[in-house]
Amino acid sequence: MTPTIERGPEGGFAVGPIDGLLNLARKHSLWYLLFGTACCAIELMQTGGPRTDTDRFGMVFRSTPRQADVLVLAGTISYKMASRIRLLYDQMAEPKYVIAMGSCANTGGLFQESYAVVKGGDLFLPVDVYIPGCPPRPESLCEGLMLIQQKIEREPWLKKAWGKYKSDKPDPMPTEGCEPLR
Amino acid sequence: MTEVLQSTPDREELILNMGPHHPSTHGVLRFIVHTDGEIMRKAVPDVGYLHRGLEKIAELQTYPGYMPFTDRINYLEVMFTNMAYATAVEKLLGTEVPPRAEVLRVLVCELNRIASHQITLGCITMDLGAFTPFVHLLRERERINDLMEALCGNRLTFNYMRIGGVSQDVPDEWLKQLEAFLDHFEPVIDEFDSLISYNEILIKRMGEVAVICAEDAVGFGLVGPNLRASGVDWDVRRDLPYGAYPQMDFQVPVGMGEKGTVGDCFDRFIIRVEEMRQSCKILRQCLANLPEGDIKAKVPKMPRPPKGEVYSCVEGARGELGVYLISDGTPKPYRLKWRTGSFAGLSIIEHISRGLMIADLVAVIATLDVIAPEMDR
Amino acid sequence: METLSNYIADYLELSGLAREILYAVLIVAVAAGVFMVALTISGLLTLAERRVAGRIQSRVGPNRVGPLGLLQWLADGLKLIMKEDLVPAAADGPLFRLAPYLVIVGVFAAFVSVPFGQLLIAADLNVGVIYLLAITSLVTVGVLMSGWASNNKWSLLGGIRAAAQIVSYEVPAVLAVLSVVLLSGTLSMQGIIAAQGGWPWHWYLFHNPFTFLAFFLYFTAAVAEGNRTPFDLPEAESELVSGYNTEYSGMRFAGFFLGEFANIYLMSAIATTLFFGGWQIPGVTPEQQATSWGLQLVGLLIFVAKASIGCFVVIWLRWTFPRLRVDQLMSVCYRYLVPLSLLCLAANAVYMLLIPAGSMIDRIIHYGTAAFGGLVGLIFLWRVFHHIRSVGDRLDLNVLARGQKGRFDPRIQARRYGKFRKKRYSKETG
Amino acid sequence: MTTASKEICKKLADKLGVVLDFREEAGDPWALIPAERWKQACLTARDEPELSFNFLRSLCGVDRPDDGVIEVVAHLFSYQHRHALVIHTNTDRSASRLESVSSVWPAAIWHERETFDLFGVDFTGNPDLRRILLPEDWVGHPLLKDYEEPDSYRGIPTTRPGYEKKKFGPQLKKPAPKKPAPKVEKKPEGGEAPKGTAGSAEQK
Repeated sequence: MTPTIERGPEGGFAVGPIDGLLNLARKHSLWYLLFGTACCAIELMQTGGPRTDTDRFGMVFRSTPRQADVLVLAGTISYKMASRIRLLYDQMAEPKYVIAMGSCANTGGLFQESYAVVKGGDLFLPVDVYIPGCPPRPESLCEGLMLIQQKIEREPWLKKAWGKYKSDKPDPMPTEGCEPLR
Repeated sequence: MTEVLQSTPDREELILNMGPHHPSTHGVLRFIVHTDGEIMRKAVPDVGYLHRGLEKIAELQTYPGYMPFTDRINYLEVMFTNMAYATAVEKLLGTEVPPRAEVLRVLVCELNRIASHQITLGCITMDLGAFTPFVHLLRERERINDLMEALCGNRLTFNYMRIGGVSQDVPDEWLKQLEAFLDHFEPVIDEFDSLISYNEILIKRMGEVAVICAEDAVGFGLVGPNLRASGVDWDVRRDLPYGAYPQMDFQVPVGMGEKGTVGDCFDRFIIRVEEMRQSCKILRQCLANLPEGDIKAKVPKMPRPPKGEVYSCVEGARGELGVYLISDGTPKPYRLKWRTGSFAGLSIIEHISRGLMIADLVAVIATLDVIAPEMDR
Repeated sequence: METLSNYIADYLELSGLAREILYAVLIVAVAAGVFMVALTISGLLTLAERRVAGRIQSRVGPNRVGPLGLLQWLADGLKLIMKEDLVPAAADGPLFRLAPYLVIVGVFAAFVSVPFGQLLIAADLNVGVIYLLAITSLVTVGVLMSGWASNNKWSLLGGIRAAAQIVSYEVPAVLAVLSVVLLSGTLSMQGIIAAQGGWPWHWYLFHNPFTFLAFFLYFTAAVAEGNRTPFDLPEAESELVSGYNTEYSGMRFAGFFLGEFANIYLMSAIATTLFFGGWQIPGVTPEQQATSWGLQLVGLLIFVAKASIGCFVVIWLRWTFPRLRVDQLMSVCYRYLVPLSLLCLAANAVYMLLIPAGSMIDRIIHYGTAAFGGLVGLIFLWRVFHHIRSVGDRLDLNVLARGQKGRFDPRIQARRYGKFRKKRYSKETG
Repeated sequence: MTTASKEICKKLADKLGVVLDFREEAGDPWALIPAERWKQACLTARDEPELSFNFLRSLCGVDRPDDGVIEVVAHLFSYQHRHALVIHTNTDRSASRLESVSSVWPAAIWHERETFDLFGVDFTGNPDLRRILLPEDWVGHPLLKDYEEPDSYRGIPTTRPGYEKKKFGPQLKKPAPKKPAPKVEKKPEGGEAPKGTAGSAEQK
């Protein structure tokens, strides 16, 4: 595995190789948050389980958002839960990524007619990767995580870090997020 | 920091917010824990973080059209929710289910029960700090997932049953695979026992902890393994037989207070281990006498049950799983209500939590086997 | 160190000031060296933990970064450095920032007097044992501080649990160590090793039944001090989210993480020194070893191997046992470990008083204990291999779908694990 | 089943001293209890040795806008006698109020809370009557047939952009008597963690 050397407008000669090395490290250490809301949570567990062992790629779960890099929106999100998820996201340290796992987190899925379900995680979070399926197989989730890895590989990290931390996705709730919780 | 201490009305009481994102709350479930140091004054559950309005959705769907939604009532015991709903509609319609379909239903239900208990037992051990048994059970669960996937094309939300029968017939090859799985899995239960069930620390953590007496269990409407752990010998499969269960021969494990008092956490734990064995037994019987014939009764495409109401229950992995269905003669249900084990199971926590420690609360939640979608629907 | 400095200074014919500067530079260099060694060891241990856990759980574990995943810890470290440096708004800033350093300093400074080899020790202090016990207590302060400063109730609970636990378990650990100190008559780590021999029956572990017991007391207490399962209450994942380090992210979290793993190695190293004869090579006297570079290297390898086995056992325990409850934890300490360790200390003193060293009775007890310990070890190993054989290698590779059987035989397994089922069924019928 | 239910009903009616409206349609038969005798009927059903319904299977509401009532339905079961009973009662739709049976079966506390949450039935005497499934600041009771979904909740749109919004509820046959806007009572000790418990990770 050789570091990807990018000579893009952001990278340039000096930062390119270092960026490549740093990104190589970052992409192999994606820690995801141990958090699932519904059906997909079971598949999330199975993904960490023996057959689709995500630990091979250096992906382990952490139980606190402070130490997690990836937030996997696993399952249906109700309005009551949405503000909490937003809070979890805000508590994560940059750089952070969001995977919408399953139809419910993508668009609300089966629950279009429901009065209590958020119609898609991207209505309140900047989502990086969408995984279809109801629920997606562990292999799909693995692929989703690998897409995040590919995304990390392409990031001009040093330049961005010197500036400020910001996801390249527009944040649907750019202000303080949801209303403060009681 | 002082702010935290001052925030509590009673200066000797610490109010902890546990969840909805907490590693031991299994999905989205929240407790407001009033503690005095490590010892709890009370724990007040706060549910609804996965409320999806499935009962309202039922009023907008036709009878067969609601079947996929029943999968999401409880993603760990999909077959049971399917079956509860299907039997409710069949009762209203007065449909006779063919015998092969009945046995197939029992077969997939018991397989699903094993899968569900695997997650439960794994979560119990994980919450008590032992991570490995959980992963071992996940590994075994993958095999059931394989079988289910071969049968109905999905690993988790099977949508296998139909009103009047089941959707797919099983090939012989699948039955052989199931037998191979049973040969494999029955020793694994023993292995699980020797690995963790009788581990001294686990017994110390669960024996004599959070004892629920039979009276409380009945009063709070606990069902299934939780009720049986309290010493009430009641199983819907045996006592209000439905489907093909009258033909089956199985034992109903009841809490014996093996390592403490009847109704403690250990009883709730070990009963589930026993139930997996009994499920294997039922599965073998299903394999031995699977009748030939149709798998689906003749049911109109758009059934219009007569005006009336019905309550139908099955014994799910978390106990009595009931559907209360009101029909007004149209193709859509007028009202549908799910009666689930977790909802009742959780309501007892506030009652029994006083005097437990925070670590015990984790054991209680895990052994009561509450699961968010079933409570919130 | 001073001799080395003097030697170089004499060789270069340096003046007074230059000597002092050289000495300071050497000290910094050695400190940096010790730090790097400790860092590498703890990094590799994180990897080892994940690999071992993977195998225990029929998984593979990290294997993508570098050969066999050997560079995984570097990737994790680099990533953690690059994470945003978060300090919660409500946290007590200075304390919050300071806490991880105390943990790191407390653990890593202890590596100064770990005798990796006969000559390979940064500082052979004449109070080595006391120094080790004292400096590692900084960890308690760090952990408690982190729990307090995070302004999070879970962290606070974790910090308080940690403080109570570490302080309590310090008592049996110290008493168990004192038994050895009593026997060897020195507090220096090298001195304790030199008082033992290369062969197992020369180790303090098998010196008499009470040291044998003392080792287990020390090891249990050390596992508890290192916050490892079954005593990992301060960071009990399912109870306290992540315990005292809940609010920590990025590099500060890495500090706690590395500190924890360095602590594992440290306690294994101390156990090796005190009970397992350290770097002593069987059949080679320390005088012979001092003359040869090759033997020094062998000694180093022996020490590292012994300590690694200890680390493996700790990791093994972690992935096997459930966790104790707080009150049970305390009762284990004060009801059993403390009285037993006091007994050990007293019995060792009486032993030294009554039985003259080198006498026939002394030797009989030596060899008897060694034989007994060896037997226990063999039975244990036999049981372990028995279980491994009966379960087989069960990496889940979708065996069922391929229509193959796994390598294990269900019949053998049923025979071996059937006793629980039999017990239960007999109870039901009877 | 039917005859058994009828006999049980008769026994219950005898004890209560009222004539119960017993209905048999397709499926399970049920008995209609006058709302003012609701708690008494439940107590009798539990305590009478011949009935001894010790298990409250479920308690739920059914909205009947055409009749202007919200029905409350309880499913009872007895482990001793292995018999079941379904009892209904009607409450006025515009001001639905019913005596709580939480002192009869503790399980009823949560079932009543759920019915209050989804239907707005006010159970007097329930020790902990507040919303259970929906957030505290939710407006309306969604399982009522005339519930209408708002356009957004806390800044999150309730329809996905580009999708057509689906209206709720089956068409009402005739305009139902409008239920007054519910007033969610804020309990001072709502069990909510007070402010300033800030920490992290939802562990706040």
